[in-house]
Amino acid sequence: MTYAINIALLLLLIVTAASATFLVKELMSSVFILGSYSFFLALVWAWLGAVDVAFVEAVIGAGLATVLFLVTLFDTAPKDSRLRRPPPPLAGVLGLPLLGVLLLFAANDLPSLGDPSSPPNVHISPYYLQQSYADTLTPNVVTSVLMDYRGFDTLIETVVIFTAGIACALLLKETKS
Amino acid sequence: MKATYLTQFIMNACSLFAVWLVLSGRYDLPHVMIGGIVACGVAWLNTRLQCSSVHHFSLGRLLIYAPWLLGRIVASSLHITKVILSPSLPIAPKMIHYQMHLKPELAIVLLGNSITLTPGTITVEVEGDHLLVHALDEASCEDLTSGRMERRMAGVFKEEASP
Amino acid sequence: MDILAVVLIVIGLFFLTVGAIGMLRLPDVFTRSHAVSLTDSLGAFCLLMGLALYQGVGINMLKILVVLALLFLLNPVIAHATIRAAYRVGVKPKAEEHP
Amino acid sequence: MNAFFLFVLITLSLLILVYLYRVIQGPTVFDRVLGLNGMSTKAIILVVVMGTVFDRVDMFVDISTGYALLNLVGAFAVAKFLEQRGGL
Repeated sequence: MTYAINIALLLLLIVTAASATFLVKELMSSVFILGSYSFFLALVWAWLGAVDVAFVEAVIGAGLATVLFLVTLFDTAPKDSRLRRPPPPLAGVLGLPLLGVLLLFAANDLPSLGDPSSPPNVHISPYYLQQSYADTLTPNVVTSVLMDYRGFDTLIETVVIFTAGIACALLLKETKS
Repeated sequence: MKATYLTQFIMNACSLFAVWLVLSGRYDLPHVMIGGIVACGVAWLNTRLQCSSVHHFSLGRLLIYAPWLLGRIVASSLHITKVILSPSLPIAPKMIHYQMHLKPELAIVLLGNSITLTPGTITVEVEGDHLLVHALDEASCEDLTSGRMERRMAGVFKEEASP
Repeated sequence: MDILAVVLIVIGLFFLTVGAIGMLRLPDVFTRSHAVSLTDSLGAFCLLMGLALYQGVGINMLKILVVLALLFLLNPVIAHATIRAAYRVGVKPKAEEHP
Repeated sequence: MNAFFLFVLITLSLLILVYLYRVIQGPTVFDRVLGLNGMSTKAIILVVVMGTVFDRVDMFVDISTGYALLNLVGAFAVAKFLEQRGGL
């Protein structure tokens, strides 16, 4: 019961922060509230038991992304950091809540949290949990899954991220005009 | 000069290694060895960046200073709590220009941090030997204006404060 | 030991609540920073001390104490940086000047 | 004992909500930064309490250390930016 209350409170925090991100007038405040939103998300991950995801979310989402946004704001003119927001289109106002209701309806069919007989928990997770140390000699299960069992997947992901980084660096390189 | 660099390097490496030991929580040979190597490397990179003006700094006196500061924090916290919870909100904020007699940079940093850590006072600006402090009301800045805090800090650095 | 831990945690929660109330009631940035520092110093100290005592002597206690030391070192610096920026930018404190 | 820690968690979440009000409402940017700072302190404590509930403090402490350090970096970035720009 208290478990559910706490998760509901954290979700309330997330929804408040997310809507406030869109409603404040200055870009900088928007960036702050986005950072806090990220951290609430990290708290929810931690509360659900996914500590590594929470760690990444806290470090990248709340810490690094905020600093990156601020560095971007360094280079904008002061008049650009105030938002002039047109009124939202009618389709958005009507469509987005409908989408939310649909998603909630779909979420009804998900297995309940920590259900031992749900499909993800009977398919391959027991094998990972029991055999990963014998297979890979890595103490952390998540690391062994990411780096050994799904090594190629991780490799290609890293390639994608590096490509994006190189593309950004090329685009932002100062051209001598 | 060489000797001070070496002692500082060893102090840095030891403290970093202690933090590694606490945070890693594994005490088999590979982990401890990695920790030692990393601590030495980080200390090697960073020791040159530190200001080398560690005057007659005494750790023992700091250990006396810390509980005193904690006591002051408790006392002023209770005071601020009373101020915040009283319905009429009796605050009288003011800015204080405070002339310091401390010379070492580390002492100034520690004094500024202690002022900020104590509820009711906050260091706004440091210019040379001149502190600008914002206080919530008269009672909360009494420690500072009477020079008590600075005298204690001077005691840590074995200096004579002449208020 | 557990009783002491619970008492410390409750005291910490009390100070955190007072800090939040101060955050709502106090009039400007400079005075609000005092409420935050109240929360940061004594509230966090009592709460984390209580949690450390609850863990008992061991590696977990040391880890929590590391977090506590980090908070005590970093929070004054953050508060000072914020307030100094506010002062330099020209936010006027509602305060009288004293020599 | 577990119920007590859950109570602590819920109280901390409610306090974060108060600070979130200050972050959203705050008249100046510095109010928002200050509110964010107080919020992060509470979040760090919240993570440690979560670790106590799950009995895995060693894992959760890492998150709070990382967040405390990055919070410092973020606050410095904001302060430096605003001092250079001279306000928003």
